[in-house]
Amino acid sequence: MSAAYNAMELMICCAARLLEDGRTAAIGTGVPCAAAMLAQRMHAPHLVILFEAGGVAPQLPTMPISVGDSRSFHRAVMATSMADIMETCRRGLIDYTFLGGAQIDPYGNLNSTCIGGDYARPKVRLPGSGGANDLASFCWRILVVTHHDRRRFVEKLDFLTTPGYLTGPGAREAAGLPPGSGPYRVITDLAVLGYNDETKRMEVYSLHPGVSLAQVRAATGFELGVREPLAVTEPPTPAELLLLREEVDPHRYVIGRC
Amino acid sequence: MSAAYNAMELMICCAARLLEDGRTAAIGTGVPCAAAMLAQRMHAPHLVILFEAGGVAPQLPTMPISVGDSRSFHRAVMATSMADIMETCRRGLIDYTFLGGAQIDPYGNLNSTCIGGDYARPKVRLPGSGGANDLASFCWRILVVTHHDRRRFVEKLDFLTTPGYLTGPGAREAAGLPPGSGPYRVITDLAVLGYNDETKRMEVYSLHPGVSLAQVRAATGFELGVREPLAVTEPPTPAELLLLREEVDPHRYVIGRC
Amino acid sequence: MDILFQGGGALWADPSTDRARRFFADKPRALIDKVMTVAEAVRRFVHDGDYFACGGFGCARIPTAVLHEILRQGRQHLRFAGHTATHDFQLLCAGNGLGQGQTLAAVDIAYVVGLEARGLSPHARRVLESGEVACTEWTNYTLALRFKAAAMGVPFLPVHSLLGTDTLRHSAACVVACPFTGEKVVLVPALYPDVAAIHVHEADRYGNCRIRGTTVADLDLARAAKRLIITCERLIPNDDIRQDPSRTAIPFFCVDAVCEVPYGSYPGNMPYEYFSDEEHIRQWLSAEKDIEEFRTFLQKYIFEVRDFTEYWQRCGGLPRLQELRRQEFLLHRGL
Amino acid sequence: MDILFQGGGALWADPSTDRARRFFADKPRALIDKVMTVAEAVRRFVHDGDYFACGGFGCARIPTAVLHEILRQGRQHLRFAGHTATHDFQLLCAGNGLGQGQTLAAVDIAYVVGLEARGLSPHARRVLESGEVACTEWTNYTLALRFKAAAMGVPFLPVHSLLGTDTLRHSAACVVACPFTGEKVVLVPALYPDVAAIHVHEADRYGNCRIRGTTVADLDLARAAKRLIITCERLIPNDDIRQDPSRTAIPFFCVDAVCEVPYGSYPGNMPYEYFSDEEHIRQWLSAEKDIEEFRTFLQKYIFEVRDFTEYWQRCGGLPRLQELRRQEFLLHRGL
Repeated sequence: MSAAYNAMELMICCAARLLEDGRTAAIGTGVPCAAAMLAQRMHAPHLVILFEAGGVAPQLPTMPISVGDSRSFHRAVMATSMADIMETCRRGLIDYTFLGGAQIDPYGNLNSTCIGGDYARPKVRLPGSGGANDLASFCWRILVVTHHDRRRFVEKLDFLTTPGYLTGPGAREAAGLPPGSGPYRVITDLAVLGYNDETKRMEVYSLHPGVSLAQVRAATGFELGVREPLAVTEPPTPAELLLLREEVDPHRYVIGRC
Repeated sequence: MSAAYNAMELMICCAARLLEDGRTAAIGTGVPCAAAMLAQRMHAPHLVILFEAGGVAPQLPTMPISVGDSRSFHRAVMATSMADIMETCRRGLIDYTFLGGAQIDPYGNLNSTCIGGDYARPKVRLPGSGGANDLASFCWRILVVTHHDRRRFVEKLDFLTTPGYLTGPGAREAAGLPPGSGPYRVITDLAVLGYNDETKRMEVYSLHPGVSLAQVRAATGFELGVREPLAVTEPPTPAELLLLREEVDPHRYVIGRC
Repeated sequence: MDILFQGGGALWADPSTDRARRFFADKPRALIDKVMTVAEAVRRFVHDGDYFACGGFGCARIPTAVLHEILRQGRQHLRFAGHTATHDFQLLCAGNGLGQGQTLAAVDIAYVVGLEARGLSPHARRVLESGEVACTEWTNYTLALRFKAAAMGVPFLPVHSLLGTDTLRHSAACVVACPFTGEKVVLVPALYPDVAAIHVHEADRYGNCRIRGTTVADLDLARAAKRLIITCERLIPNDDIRQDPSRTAIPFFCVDAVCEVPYGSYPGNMPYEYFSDEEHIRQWLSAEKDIEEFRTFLQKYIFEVRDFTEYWQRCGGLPRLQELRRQEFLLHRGL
Repeated sequence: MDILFQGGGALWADPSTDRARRFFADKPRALIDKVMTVAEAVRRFVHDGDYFACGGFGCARIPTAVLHEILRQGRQHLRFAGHTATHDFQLLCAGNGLGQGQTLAAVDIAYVVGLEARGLSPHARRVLESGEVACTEWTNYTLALRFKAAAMGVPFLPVHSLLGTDTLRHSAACVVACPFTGEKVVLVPALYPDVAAIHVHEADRYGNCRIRGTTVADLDLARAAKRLIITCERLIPNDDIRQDPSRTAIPFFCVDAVCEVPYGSYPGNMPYEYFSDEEHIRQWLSAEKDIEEFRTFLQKYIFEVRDFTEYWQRCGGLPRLQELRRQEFLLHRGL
C-alpha cells in the first residue's frame, strides 16, 4: 500500500472529513457515495445516507451505478418513494447533499441544463436539474466535488439550474429558500473552497499539496478570494487510503477515474 | 322464511337496488354495508366497495363495527391510507356514497355537528363531519338512509356539516363542488325520496307499502313535492330477504335494530 | 389568487415550515437505541400545553397505553387532533370535568364524541357541551391533509372539501381561485403536532416501524410530528427490518421513543392480532353516564393501575385476549 | 395571494381536475380480466399525440417492452414526462431524427439525455439540440409532485423548489405568498398523463400490483394517469393479492392493461430479480454515435424483433439473464 494518492482519492478524503458523525446526507453515485462510505468507516459511524429514489440508510455492498438501482437500498432500513425522501429533506432533517454541474458561479449556483446557443436550441443539451434543484433548496449544506477549470468555474452561468447563494447575501431568503441553508464547500482537484460569510462569494480555504494560489486562480473564471490563513489540504492518511482502496472502492470504479 | 319484513329490511333492499353493477361505493358500517353486500349477491356482483380508512374491495366475512376495523379490509385487494381512498373519490372514480346525519334539509344538506345552543356551547354536541363532508364533496351520488321524522327533516339545519345541493340549483358548482355530483336518494322507513331536477328540493319518489303521502308530509318539517307518477315501493322479494337474513346479516346486527 | 373566503376557526398550531425546519434541524437523526417504558416516554416527550395527536382510526390501532399514561401523569391543557377519535378522545376527556384539572384545552375536530356504531360518549359530550374546550371544525380528510402538508414541509395543501358549508366557516381554512384553472379550491394549513403517539405491529430499537392493514393517516402523522412515541406489539431485530425495507412504514429518524406494549391497542382492534373488546367498551360508555360511577371506574382501570399489562389483566387477562384473537381470525365462528 | 412570478414554460397537459373527473367518471371500475399482449395494449391505449409517462427511476424498473412497442407501432407526436428518464428517454428519441417521423414532440424535463454515471446519449442530444422537441423545465421532485397533484385530484401543489432559478423561468410553475404564513411558495400544476406504463414485480389479472424496493413516483403516477398499462414480471392469482392487501401498491381500478413480461425492465435493473446489463447499455451509447450504425442497431434490436422475449434472446438470452440475476444477488462475488 503506497502513501501516494491520486486527485480523486484526495477529493474523496476531503469530502469525507466534512461529514460529521450523527448527521444525514442525501447522496448520489460516485464520489459522494465513496466519501460517505469512507466517513462511516473513519470518524462517522452514525452518518446516515439517503438516495433520492427512495433508499434510506442502506448498507452498500458495492457502489450503486444509479441513485435508484438495487444497491441504493441494499439492506436499507426503508425503501420508499422519491417524494418521501425529498420531503424529509424539506422538513429540515437532511444535513448534507452533494451536487455537480457543468458550470458553477462565484455564488455556488450550478448549471446542468444547457450550454451555448439559446434555451430552445442549445449548443449542448445537458440532463437538467434531476433532483439537484430540490436538494439544493431543501438540505442544509451543499457540497460540490468537481474538476477545476475555467470552463467550469464561470462568472455567469449559461443557465441557473440549481440555486446556490443566487446573487449574494440575503438572496436565497428573499427568493423564498430556507434561512440557514446554502452552499458549504467546493472540493476540486486543486483546492478546497468555501464561501465568504459577508459576500457569499466563493473563496479558497485550502490548497492541495503542491498547488499554488496562482494556479487555482488561473483555473477559475472569476475573481477568487482567500480565507486567511490559507491552509494546505491535509493529504490522505494511510488509514484513509487503506479503507478507500480495500473496502470502499476495491474495484476502483471511482478512484480509478483519475 | 316469512315474506313479512321489517322497515330496516325494506330500507336495505331499496338501497341495494339503487347500486348498479360495475360501479363503486364508498360505504360505512350498518345499513350501507348491508345494502352493498345484498346488491353484490343480487344484481351487482361487480359492485366494488371501499371503506374510508383504507379498505378496497374487501370480501366481508361479517359486518364491520368501524369503517376502520379489520373486517373493512378482510381479503381486500388493497389496504391503503385514508388519503388514498379520499383521493380516489376526488378523482371521480367513486359513484356512490352513503351518509347520515341528525338533520337533513330540503336540499339534502346534512348536520352531524351540533344541535341547539350556539356552536361554542351547543345543546347537543355531535361527532362532526368525520369523512362525510369529503365524501359528499367528491362522490357522484349521495344516498342517505334514515329514520323519517320532523326533528330530522328540517327546513333549516342548526349547522350545515355536509353539502347537499346547498341553496339550490347551481349552488354546488358556484361553491366550487364538482359539476354533476350531488344528493341522489333518501331512503326512509316511510318512503324513497329524490330531488327535483329543476329546484333541487327533495320530493317523494315512492311510498312504502301502506304509507300515505299525508303521513310522509306529517313526518317532514318542510314542504315536500312529489315526483309523478308517485309509485309504491316494491316490497322485498323472497330472494332478497333470504340473502339478507341468511348471508348478509345472519346475526341480525343491522336488521335486528328495528 | 385572492382569498375569497377565510374560515373563522382558530388555528391551534403554527403552520410555518421555516419554523418547523428550525425544530427538525436539531432533532437527533442517528440510529440510536430508543427503547423505554411508556411512563418514561410520556414523561420526556409529552408536556403540558402540547399539541398532541394519535394514530389509528376509530378503535383500530390506537395507542391506548400512552393515553392512559397521559391521564396518570396528569398532563394539562393539551390541544388535540380529533380525526375519527373515538376511545382515544373518550380517554382524553376523562381528564376534564372530574376535578383533576383540564387535560384537554382545545381540539381540531373531524370526528369526536362518537364511537361510530356504538353511540356517543356521555362524558365527552358533557366536556364539549360545557364550552370549556375550544373547538375548530375539519373533516377526516382535511385533518389528514394538514398532517400531509406538514410531512411535505409546505404551509398548506389544496383540497375540494369543506366548500359551501358551516364546517368551512368554523375551520381555519381559506378559499382561493386556482391560478392555473380558475377553479375554487380550499387551502388547509399545515399541522405539526408537538407530539404524537402511534401504535404499530413491529418496530426495531431505533424506531423503524411496520404496520399491517390500513395505514389511515399515520405515515403522514409520523412525519409531521415534532416528537413521536411509538408503541409496538413486538420489538424486532434491526436485521429483520433490513431484510425487507419495502415493509418499513415509518423510518427511525421520525421517532423519539419505542415502547414495547403487547396488546397496546386494547380495548381497540389490532388488525391481524386481536379484535376490539366490545364488551369492555360498552362498560366505558355505561360507566360514563353517572359521574361518580365514572370516577370509580377510572380509579379501577387507570389511576390505580401501574402499567398497561395490569390494565388488561383487570379486563380479563390473557384468556380474554385469546378470545379476542380468535374473534380477529374468525376462529370463534368455526372457520 | 397574488401571483408574484409566472414561469414562461409551456404546459403540455390540462391541469383541470373537473375535466379529469369527467374522464374518470367513465373509466371502467369493475374487477375484470385485463390480461393482453404488449402489442395489443399499445394499440388500444397509446394514441398519436398522447401525453405519455413511464415509471421507474434511471434504468431501474422501466417498462422497456412498452417503449419498444411504441417505436415498432410508430406512434407520433407524443408528449412525455422526463423524470430521471435515461434508457426510456433514449428509446423514445430513437423515434426522432431517423427518417421515421417524430415520436417525441414535447417533453417536460426533469432529467433526460443523460444516463447518470454512464454519460450522455448522443442521439438524445442530437434530437434535443435540433430544437424539434419543445421543452419545459422541472425537477425530479416537482415533476413527481405534478403527478401527486393529479392523483390527489387538485389542480396544483405547493413546493419550495425552483425558487430563484432559470429552471423556474422555463417551467410553467408560479410563485405566490402563503396566505397563512406569508412564506413564498411555488405552485406546480397537476399533470394527468393520457397514458402511462409501469413495470412491476407482480400483478393479478385485474391489475392489482405489487412493487418491491423503492417506489419512486409510481404510486402517484399510476393514480394520475388516465390510462395505465402494467407490465409485470409475473402474473399472480387474485387470491395471493387478497392474502396480504397491505402489499398492494396500485389498485386494479387504475389499470387498463396487464401484460406479463418476464425480464420486462431489461436492460434495466429489476430489484430483487436481475441487475442492469451495463454491457448492453454501453452498446446502445456506442451505436448512437453514428447515425447509420444506430439505424442498423435499431433494426436488429427493435424493428426486426417480434416481441420482448426475442429482444433479450438477441442480447444473450437466458444465460445472460442468469448472470444478471447472480449480479443482483451478489452471487457473482462469491457471497
